[in-house]
Amino acid sequence: MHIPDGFLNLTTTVATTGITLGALVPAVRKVNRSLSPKRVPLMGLSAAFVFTAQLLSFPVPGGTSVHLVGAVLISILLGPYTGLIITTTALIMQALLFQHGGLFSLGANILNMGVTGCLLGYGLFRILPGNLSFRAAVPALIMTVLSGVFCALELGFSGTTPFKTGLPAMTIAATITGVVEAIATVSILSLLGKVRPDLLKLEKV
Amino acid sequence: MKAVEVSRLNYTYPSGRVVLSDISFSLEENRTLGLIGPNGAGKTTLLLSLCGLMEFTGTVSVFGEPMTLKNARQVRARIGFVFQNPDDQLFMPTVREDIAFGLKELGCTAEEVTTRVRQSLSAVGLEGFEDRSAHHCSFGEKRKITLAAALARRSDLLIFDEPTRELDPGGRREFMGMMREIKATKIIATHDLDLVLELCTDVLVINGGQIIARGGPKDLLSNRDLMISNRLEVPYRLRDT
Amino acid sequence: MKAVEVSRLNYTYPSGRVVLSDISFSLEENRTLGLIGPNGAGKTTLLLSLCGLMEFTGTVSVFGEPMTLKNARQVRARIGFVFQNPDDQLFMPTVREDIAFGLKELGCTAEEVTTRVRQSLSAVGLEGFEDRSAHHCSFGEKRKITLAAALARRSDLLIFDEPTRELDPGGRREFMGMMREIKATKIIATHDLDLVLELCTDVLVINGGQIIARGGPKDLLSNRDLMISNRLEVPYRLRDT
Amino acid sequence: MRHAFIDKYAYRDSPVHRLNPALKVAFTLGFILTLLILSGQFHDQAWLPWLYWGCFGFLLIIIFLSGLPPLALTRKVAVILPFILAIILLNLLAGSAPAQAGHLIARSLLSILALVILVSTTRFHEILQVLALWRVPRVIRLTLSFMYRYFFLLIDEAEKMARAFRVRYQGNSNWEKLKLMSVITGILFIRSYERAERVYHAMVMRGYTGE
Repeated sequence: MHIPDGFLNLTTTVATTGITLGALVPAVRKVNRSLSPKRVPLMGLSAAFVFTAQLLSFPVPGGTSVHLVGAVLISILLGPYTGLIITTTALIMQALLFQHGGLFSLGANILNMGVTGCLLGYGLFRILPGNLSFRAAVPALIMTVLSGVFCALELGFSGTTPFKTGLPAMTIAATITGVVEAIATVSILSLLGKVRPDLLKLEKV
Repeated sequence: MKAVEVSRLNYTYPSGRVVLSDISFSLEENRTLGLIGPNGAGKTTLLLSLCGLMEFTGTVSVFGEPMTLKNARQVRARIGFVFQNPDDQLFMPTVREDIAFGLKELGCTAEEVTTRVRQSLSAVGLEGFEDRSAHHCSFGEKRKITLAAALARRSDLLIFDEPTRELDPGGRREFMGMMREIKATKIIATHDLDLVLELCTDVLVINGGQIIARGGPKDLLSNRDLMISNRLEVPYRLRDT
Repeated sequence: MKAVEVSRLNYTYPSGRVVLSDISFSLEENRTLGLIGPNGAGKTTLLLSLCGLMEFTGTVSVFGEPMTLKNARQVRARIGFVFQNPDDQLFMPTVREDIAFGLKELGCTAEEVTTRVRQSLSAVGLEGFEDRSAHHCSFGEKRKITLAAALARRSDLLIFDEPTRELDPGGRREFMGMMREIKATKIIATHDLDLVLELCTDVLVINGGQIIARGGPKDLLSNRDLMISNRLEVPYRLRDT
Repeated sequence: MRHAFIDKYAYRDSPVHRLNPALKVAFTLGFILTLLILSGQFHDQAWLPWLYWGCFGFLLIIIFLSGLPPLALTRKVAVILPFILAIILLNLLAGSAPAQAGHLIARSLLSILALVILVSTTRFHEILQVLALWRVPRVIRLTLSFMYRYFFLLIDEAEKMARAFRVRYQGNSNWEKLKLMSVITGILFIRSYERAERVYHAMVMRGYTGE
């Protein structure tokens, strides 16, 4: 979920923004250092892709629908630091064009969806054994659940929601989303493997 | 019975721009209607509305069945749609899956699906393409696969949106031959006025979301003023030089 | 001086598929060359190779300058390219930035950039479009903006890939008029054989990556066997009926 | 084209639209930050509600000056209502009456209204210029710029594929639909990649070297 402005208190805002900047600054450096000319339009189009994917409704078997985050997917395709920058820009665009999330809550939202999915998620992807599907599904599920937990903690510390109900409610909601995220991530990667296997071997930064 | 009956159809974009206003027409069974007009006239929106894919106001009936939110699915079961860009409708990993897509829901058994896939591929001259991936086919092949997919549904109404657009002249000629062979009611939106002249029995000129003229292809396409004022032109073979 | 000179040009996909094989031709300054042939013949690859965008073998010279890895940039500075899909080349947030992109590198001052943007927009009839965003423009407008962008570079060689593809007949006619006005050497890859007849001074038929025929438009396009065997057709106005 | 309405208000003209974009962005940031600090520090002060009403009145004046349609703005602000409802519900469930619910609602509604006014009176490329002025890294600005230019097209592409699938799929299985949405998303990535290659060619033709 995208936290809007006004839901977090000053302390939480400062703390989450600090952590996010701490991850974002080295990511920008790493990407800049290996930025080939060809990579610039690719990053832009991939960001447009992630943003569009976040706007599509994915049905939940049994009813209702959810939206993807795509952070784990794009990190597996293009690398964790590129993934983090793409997720960051997608979240900025969400806030500006659709008011999903706010300006001062960007730090928290990037932390919840980007830093978890791209950095932690990609790290998990790298160390997991097994085939591509398994290694993609597990981080996609866990990181989405984690983003719900982070969100509940941030709102809890801000005094906006009580831990007692907020934490379980958001964890359950995030688990449902996470299952869909995992299924979608695996299906997308397997489609790419069948149709354009070369796209699974792009340079990862 | 009328194949298509449209009455007072209106559609407005979420932005407030009026795309179709007060469209009424009908089409007899087994006729071929050419839909012509400039870019942005509303042709594609009209085609999509006929399938209940746009939230229009007014009434649309297909083979006597009024299109409502509730029965849109049943009505669509009788329609085959060949979209402008083959890539928009061929997204499965193999050609077989692309053509078989949705057939089970039409009530086909697994066996019948296989038969229909084979038959429709052979009807478009692509025998043995089942296991290929459409992503790796040439443009002309993709175009034919979309036709095969529509044929496999044995639809009574076939809708084509710019079917000959990116084809080379030879491929276009071939595809027009295949379209001519199909026994069904057809609606074709196109800028290809020669195609209209060769395949259509009826023509509708639309511009700015309104019907400007309706008539036989020769009458309308040879009307220089009508063509020019709607950003069209008289095909060479109708010009007296 | 020759505007373009190509000798023994070969290009093979990384997959091993041969796309262009042993292409040699030359084009005098201020001529207009039509490049025709079936889908997949290698037209687009040939155009990209002329600009050094493909890793070909053989030699390509543009205005006497051989295209090498080292001087590709200088050579490209004299070429304007109008791509098949306008959205691919209008990548900046506003029309002004799109047209101005790369002009500074050609040695234009900020003032001259502004003047060129204004002039080239007015040359295509789109005065005052500077601050629009391409996603607010119609297809026909985008097509004209890509032409304005090429004009602003004052290129000596203009390359068009399927320039009239998605235009309606009126927009096509208008765009052809604009293309005719431009004083430069032009190369046009297209399926639109009427356009070739009207605009081109020379024609190259390619198929399967090879040059099949070269000559004047009337001679080649009226040659029925040549046309049919290359998936093309004789335009109506050249047929004796 | 169909989705171009998303940012259409920014392309209107008014005194507010003509204001320096850097000023507008800075003001919006300052406005939201001030609310955040004041409503946290002084939530037990009696004058705070008056401050909220004052801010609201001020924003109303800006809306009036900018000529933006109030209904459309309300619709955009309403995006936040489900979140507020969820928060209240979670508090009620926990048995803790939302002590500061009033502050939360006022603060978040005013913040989102300020943001909506900013993006409805400032064009995206102006915001990018502000980001450049404030030395936001180039790679982020470039990515934003391409994203803004191309996501309208990508939504259209996704919508076209979704339509083609609805025409042919008469079934009702959410599982099938989920699989198909995934396939559509995968194809969307392939297309984005292929477009990136073509865009790169177009950039190179105009002298782009990566500098």
